[in-house]
Amino acid sequence: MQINKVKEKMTDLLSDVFDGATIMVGGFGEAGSPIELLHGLIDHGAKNLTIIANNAGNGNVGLGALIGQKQVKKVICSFPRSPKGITFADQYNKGEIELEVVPQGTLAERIRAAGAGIPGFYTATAVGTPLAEGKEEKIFNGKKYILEEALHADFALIKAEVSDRYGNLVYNKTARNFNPIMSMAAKNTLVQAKEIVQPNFTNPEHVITPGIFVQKIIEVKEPIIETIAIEEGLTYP
Amino acid sequence: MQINKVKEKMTDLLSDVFDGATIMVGGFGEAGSPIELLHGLIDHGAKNLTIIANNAGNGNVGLGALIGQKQVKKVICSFPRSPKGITFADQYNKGEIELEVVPQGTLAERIRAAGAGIPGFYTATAVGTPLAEGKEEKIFNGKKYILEEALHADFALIKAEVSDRYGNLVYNKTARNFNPIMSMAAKNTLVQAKEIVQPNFTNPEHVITPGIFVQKIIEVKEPIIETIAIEEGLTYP
Amino acid sequence: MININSNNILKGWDRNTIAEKIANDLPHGAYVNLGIGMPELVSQYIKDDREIIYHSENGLLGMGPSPNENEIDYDLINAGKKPVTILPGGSFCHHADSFSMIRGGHIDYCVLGAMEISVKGDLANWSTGKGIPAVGGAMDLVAGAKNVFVMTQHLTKEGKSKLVKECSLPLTGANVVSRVYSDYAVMQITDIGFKVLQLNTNITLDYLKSVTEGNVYQ
Amino acid sequence: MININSNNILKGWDRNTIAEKIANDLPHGAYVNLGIGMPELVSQYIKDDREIIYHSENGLLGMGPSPNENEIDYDLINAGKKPVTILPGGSFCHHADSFSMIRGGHIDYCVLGAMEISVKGDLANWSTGKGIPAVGGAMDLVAGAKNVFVMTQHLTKEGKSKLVKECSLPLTGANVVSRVYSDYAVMQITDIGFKVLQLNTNITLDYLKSVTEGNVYQ
Repeated sequence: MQINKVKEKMTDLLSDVFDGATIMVGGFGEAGSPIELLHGLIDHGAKNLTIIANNAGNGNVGLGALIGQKQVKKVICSFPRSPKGITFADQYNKGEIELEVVPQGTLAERIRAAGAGIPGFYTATAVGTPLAEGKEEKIFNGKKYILEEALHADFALIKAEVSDRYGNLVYNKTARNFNPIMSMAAKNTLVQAKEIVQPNFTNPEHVITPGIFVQKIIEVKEPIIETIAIEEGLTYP
Repeated sequence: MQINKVKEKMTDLLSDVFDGATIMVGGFGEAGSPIELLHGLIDHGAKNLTIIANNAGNGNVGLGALIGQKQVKKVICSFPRSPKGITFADQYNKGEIELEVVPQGTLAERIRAAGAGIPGFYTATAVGTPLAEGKEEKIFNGKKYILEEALHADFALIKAEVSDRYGNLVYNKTARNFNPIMSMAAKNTLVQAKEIVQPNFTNPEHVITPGIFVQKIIEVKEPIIETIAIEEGLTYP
Repeated sequence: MININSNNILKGWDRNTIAEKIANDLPHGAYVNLGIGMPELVSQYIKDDREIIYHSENGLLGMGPSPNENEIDYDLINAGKKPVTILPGGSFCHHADSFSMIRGGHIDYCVLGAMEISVKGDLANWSTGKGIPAVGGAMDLVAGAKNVFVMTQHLTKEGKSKLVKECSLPLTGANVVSRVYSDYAVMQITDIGFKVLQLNTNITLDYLKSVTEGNVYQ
Repeated sequence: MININSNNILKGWDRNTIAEKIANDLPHGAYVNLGIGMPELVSQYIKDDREIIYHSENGLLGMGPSPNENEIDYDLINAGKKPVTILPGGSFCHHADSFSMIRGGHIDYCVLGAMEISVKGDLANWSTGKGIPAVGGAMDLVAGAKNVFVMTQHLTKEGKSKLVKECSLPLTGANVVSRVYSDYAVMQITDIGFKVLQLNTNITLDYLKSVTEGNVYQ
């Protein structure tokens, strides 16, 4: 029997998602953002989600649309402002959605730490700023650092360029961003890939996310391009 | 003017090395071990070195030979035993060389932490064992972890397959091992590459060590293969 | 301390049989790290009804069998520094990433040898307390892998039991072992002792108890 | 608080001149992160006697200029989420690796805008205290880069000095700024105040002192 993590149906890919789940969403801006998986999550209908991502959505597609459907109770991110980030801003201004702002590098490292089995680490980032309030401090070589804890998730939604049936992933250019570390940090990593290839075609030197970090994969040959979708006024559902 | 980190002479590559320096040596066993740079270091003659590596040399080539020349006062590693690791064993048994044994994953993570600006992190590895003695403990979610600190170095000696003039590196198979993280952790990363190519030939998706972590490079077209060298009785100098 | 007269040591399963038992307990799709030495035998007994992915801590996922003499690549070695191969779907990574797989709980099973295993699941397998200390990746594996299987002879050649109340040798990890596969029995470590899952037909429970410190139960 | 009547605000260097001054102070071979907005101008003034490598914190090293309209790739963007290009010798990496370059002190210079800079080198540039809080990578950059250069107007349009004794806005970092490039002067932050390295010829030291809180000296 052969390992095969590829699913044909979006409903199979997302079948384990539950209300109240913590979900990491890959991407930085539109690059590497798993729009089709997010739309699948709208169809799925899970509620009270905590989203960990760099941003909080743009327009009414992808994460912006998921928030628009009121499925999200909290966003943990570094930069929740986008030119057309209307759905988050709306709910935030009405006090309907929680926000935890984390410096981008600390966000990345907290995610990586979860994947690497590191429960906490020290960083100089944010020392002396409001984002360090309430955090444990420690001096190393005469310099002050704060303790940051690992950020785990139940699910990670990942967009890749190519996958094989093991879930070995490569990304396209800066669409790599948070995807590899989120793949490590979630209990269940769910991937949309533009192309699924035979394992013989994955060069072992070029794999960015090894299959060990991936649970399920679906092929999405022509994913939506956010900029164009927003220009064209696309909304989901 | 163009950035060009390539040196023609080994003496130029190693010119900054000083007595008492802390030097990381890439490689796991013979794979990725920078034998020619280590031989250059023997010619250079720096003394009282602290070596950070996975092993402590095998036979009388590379790190084994450097130790044989009594240039090393201390080794920080995970596994200082090798089938023909005579030079270290000799000096260790006579009390002439210091040893700090670190679990291999903790060693890797301490090196990566230095490169990533993380002064300390917590790990469950070694909790309850003699290697945790004297280390600070902390409980996260009811489980005990110990604090491990970053391991920095003055120099890293790295073996790569291919480099360009910026120091963008790729490695061959399991010769990757400690090389990428040591490149990050040292103030001066000195590289031997089998081939130096034009930057146009480095695929930006496939670079493993970006040039930002590399200071000097030398081409060593046909590096010594340790197993064969030891079989043939090679010793250096 | 239990010390059996070596004339009274009963014969149990041979190492291939133990390896086969472990192989049958590794589920389809598992990511597995096999320790150097005896545990390496396990891969030979994986049945066709499952695919197992082998991890070698020196940055190799999808490790294959040893190469032919003429296919040796000294840059493609395993954690024991022996030449190996890589299978389709395999990948290379650096040491920090490789140990992230271990420490982060992504390795489903590791199989290791032992010098001593305590009834609490403590393991000693890295140091006799003599010679040059060398730990390698053993402490990371036992702390990080989801399931730690120990493959061992129940008694040393001198008749000393390896299954003890308290380890006398330096620990590799405390409370880390899930299951022990010895030549006499397969035993799960539980809060109340060694629970016998399978007993060698040559061995009675009374004999097993006589060669095992701590609570043994079925 | 210094608040100049806007009729009395003197004209200083334009933003291109400030950008050129910064460009001239970046040495050959430097790894540089340019903040979104005004700092992006700096790359246009790098002379041929040096090669500078640009880092964008979303995993791009060796960033090149904007693409032509027909060459836009929405998967190749900068930290400001605008399409860019990659130069030969560039590389991609994931976010944890990219911020390792920053936090680990591998970025030689970062150039950022400011709302307030204190005489101690504190910087406030991420929050007015109003609206949706959004920090991005600013705190990581100021904490990690070897040299933090601030590029700013000396006075706000309303005539309020941005160079203050104590920042009133939420800090981005404490004691992090190396040097301030304003339209009036180039100033190094030292233990005893703003040390003037270069003064705009339209500006007297007395005027500079009148529009700057904290010790200003030459």
